[in-house]
Amino acid sequence: MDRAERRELIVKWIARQLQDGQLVNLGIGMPTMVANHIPEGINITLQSENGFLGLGAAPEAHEVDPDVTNAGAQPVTILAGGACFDSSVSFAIIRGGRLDVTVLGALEVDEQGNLANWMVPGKMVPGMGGAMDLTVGAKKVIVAMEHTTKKGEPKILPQCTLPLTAKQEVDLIVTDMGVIEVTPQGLVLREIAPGVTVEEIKAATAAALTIAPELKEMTA
Amino acid sequence: MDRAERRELIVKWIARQLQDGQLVNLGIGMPTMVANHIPEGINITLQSENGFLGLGAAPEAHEVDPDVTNAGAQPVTILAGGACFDSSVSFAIIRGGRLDVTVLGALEVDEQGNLANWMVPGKMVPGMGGAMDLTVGAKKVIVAMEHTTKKGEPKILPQCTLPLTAKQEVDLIVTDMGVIEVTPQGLVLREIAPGVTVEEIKAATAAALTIAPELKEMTA
Amino acid sequence: MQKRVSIEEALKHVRDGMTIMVGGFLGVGSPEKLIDALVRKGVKDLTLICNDTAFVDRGVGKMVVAHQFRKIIASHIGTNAETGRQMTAGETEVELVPQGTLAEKIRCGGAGLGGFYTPTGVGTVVADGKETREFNGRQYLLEIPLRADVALVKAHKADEAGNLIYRRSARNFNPLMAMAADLVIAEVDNLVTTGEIDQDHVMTPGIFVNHLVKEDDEWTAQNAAN
Amino acid sequence: MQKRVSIEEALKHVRDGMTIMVGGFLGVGSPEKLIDALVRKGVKDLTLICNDTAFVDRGVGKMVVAHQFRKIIASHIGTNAETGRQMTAGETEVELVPQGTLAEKIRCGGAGLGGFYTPTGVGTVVADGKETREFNGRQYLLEIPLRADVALVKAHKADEAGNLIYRRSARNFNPLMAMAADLVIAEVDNLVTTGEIDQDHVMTPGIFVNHLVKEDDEWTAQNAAN
Repeated sequence: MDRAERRELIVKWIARQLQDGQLVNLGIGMPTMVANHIPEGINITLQSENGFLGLGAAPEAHEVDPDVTNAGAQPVTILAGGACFDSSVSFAIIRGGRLDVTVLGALEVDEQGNLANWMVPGKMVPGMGGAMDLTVGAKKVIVAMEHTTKKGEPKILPQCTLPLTAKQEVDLIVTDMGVIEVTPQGLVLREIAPGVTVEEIKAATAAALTIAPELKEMTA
Repeated sequence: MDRAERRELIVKWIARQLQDGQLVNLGIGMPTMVANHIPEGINITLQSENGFLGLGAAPEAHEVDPDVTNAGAQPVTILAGGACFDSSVSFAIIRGGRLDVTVLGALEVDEQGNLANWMVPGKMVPGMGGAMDLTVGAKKVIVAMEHTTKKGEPKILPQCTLPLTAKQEVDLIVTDMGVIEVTPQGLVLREIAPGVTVEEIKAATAAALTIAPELKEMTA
Repeated sequence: MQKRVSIEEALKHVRDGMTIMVGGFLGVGSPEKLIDALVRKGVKDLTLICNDTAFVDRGVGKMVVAHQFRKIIASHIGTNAETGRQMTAGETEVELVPQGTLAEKIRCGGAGLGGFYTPTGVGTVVADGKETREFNGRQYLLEIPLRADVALVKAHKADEAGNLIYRRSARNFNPLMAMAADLVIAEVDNLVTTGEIDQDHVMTPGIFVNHLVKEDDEWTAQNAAN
Repeated sequence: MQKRVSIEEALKHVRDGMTIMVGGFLGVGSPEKLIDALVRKGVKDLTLICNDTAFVDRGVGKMVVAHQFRKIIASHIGTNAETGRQMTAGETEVELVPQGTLAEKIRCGGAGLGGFYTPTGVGTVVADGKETREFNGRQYLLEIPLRADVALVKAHKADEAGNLIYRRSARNFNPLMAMAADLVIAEVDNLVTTGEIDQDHVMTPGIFVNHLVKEDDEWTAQNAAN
């Protein structure tokens, strides 16, 4: 698989987990692509934390409305039945228990479900944006990322080394090598990507991985 | 003066204190009548704490709108340029420092500017409604009341005996006998009603009263 | 997901002992049809969170008369003599909360916050048993959030997705309560197709609303037949 | 009271060393004309409260490039490389605040509250130096309010009384900031006569807005002549 295919595996897999009627927030980057793969018959509502519900697809070039963008400043649309509000209401929704799922990228994630995705001291300090609120507020936190760094170093660690985004909030880690659940007993490998061996994923993971007895193949 | 005239003296005097551009909240009962006497050329905005700005006069019978009432459930109107909002915004306005003046009735008020106007234990417990927020939030708190109880007992005391609405928030006490300012040195009689002597107002007041050197006659 | 249901269907979720929030200010903006149906249903031992208890023949006041509350949390009960009588007689527990604090406690519950500090009530009986704390030389009370099992709200207009619009002073506590309950039932005057409400005009997003109720003889008859 | 004034007249109130809030999310809903005028005016040593620092050529990012801030309080600075450079070089102090916490701190300042407890940031560097407290078995951080000397907001429509309406995702922080500053200047796209905006559609009541600015050649020329 090339990089595009590996990313597609991740986002398609996540898209299939979403259930009818759920309220979902997708982070910038790869998580945004989840929206393109929601199965037929499943109606989810997407929130854009910059202030609306009912996030729709990108508009045609001639229909771009400068007042309608996602949280990454890209032109989008707002569906019929959507609603706009200010930022305090947007985060009241996020923290208030109504958000079923958030999908975010990660720099590091660890055995306790800790997440680091907002800064690398001395190198890159973009800020946390809404990520800390989303991670704490959503009922289910799914990390979508490539399994290792570009240099091939593990991103799934016994303990995060970077400043945390949130403590013990991650529920599921979905990568191009497999699907890992965060449990009180540590990380459990539930599904493995086609062509990847258990030894390979263990080698690419710094944290301890328990292999689920019913290990499945991860399909897009 | 009969009772109606005495009450009119109070509300007309208060109406003349209001300044152009001020935001004002008038309590239920006598304070509401202040709105009928705002001088020509003075534009104030009235807030209704049940959720709007731009409180207008009572409508004609055939124009009553059941969704437009004041905080006492009486039919009113909302002026052009007014705005409606929910109760949290209404009290954000009240506590947030934007309310210039509130005018409220009182059961008791004392030398420290303490106010009691929401319950008489064992007798009457209507509840505080918005009075505690209004008293704490407004820049200027004016008490509008008859000087004594119906039995002729003083309502201006060295110390309130009833449960307080707010501590040390009253700025001015306007009664049918005079105008009393609450100062760090205690109560100062600034104006005296026509036909009332200093001895009479002192006798009707349980708290100590300092007489302003430039004591004026209180005019409607 | 059809959000519109009959009143009876919607009120299945309200059971003895629950905590309910009911919108309205002295009855203005209260869901009168839902209240009447709850009186008929006879559900009891409820805890009520409402700005006030309205009047004996209006708003939640009708449920007070029917003795349906074990406890009432409100800012004002003076317009309903029956509430005061039940309180004095020890039949119903009444907790009085300043109106702005009540609104903020409900908002706090909806917003997933743990509590807030307000200057309202400092030095009064409202402060009894609460932490008083100074910030920048001013005293504040710690107040904690309120949530309910069910919120009953009244809207002027809704679309089929549950987006709500309130009108004039009938808005009051309704949008706050719609965000602070596990289940939200909205009684609406007008119901339109999804898409007919401009997204900027929505006051309560549809995701908060579980059931829409609009009494309408034709619709009720048709659905009763199913 | 004429609220509409020229940009220059409105910006007289913005002086060196002040704290300003500026609406917008990555520039969407930012008052670009006010920002351009502040760059021209050259006011400096400001503290900025804004969701983000947008882009080098858009929104408050232009003021970052012009070195007008002593301190920046924001949730995100990653889209403007100059902000990061100034932070790393020690030229500008940057305080990063989670977006929901930032919104709530501004609301708290506008609502006259003393502070609030949020679960966001517990166990992270955001918690450093802050009280952590448990309510119902969950940890929360104490966060305190933010206010500003001046708020610069952008509205889609205003009436002459200063009532504002925002549009789509351009609403974001604007209504919160309009309630949390001592002076509020609104840049508006459309200005209508008082009464033309339905009272239920107002998003920021006119009492919060001190000055309205709408660049319009005819009006500017006429008023410059006076």
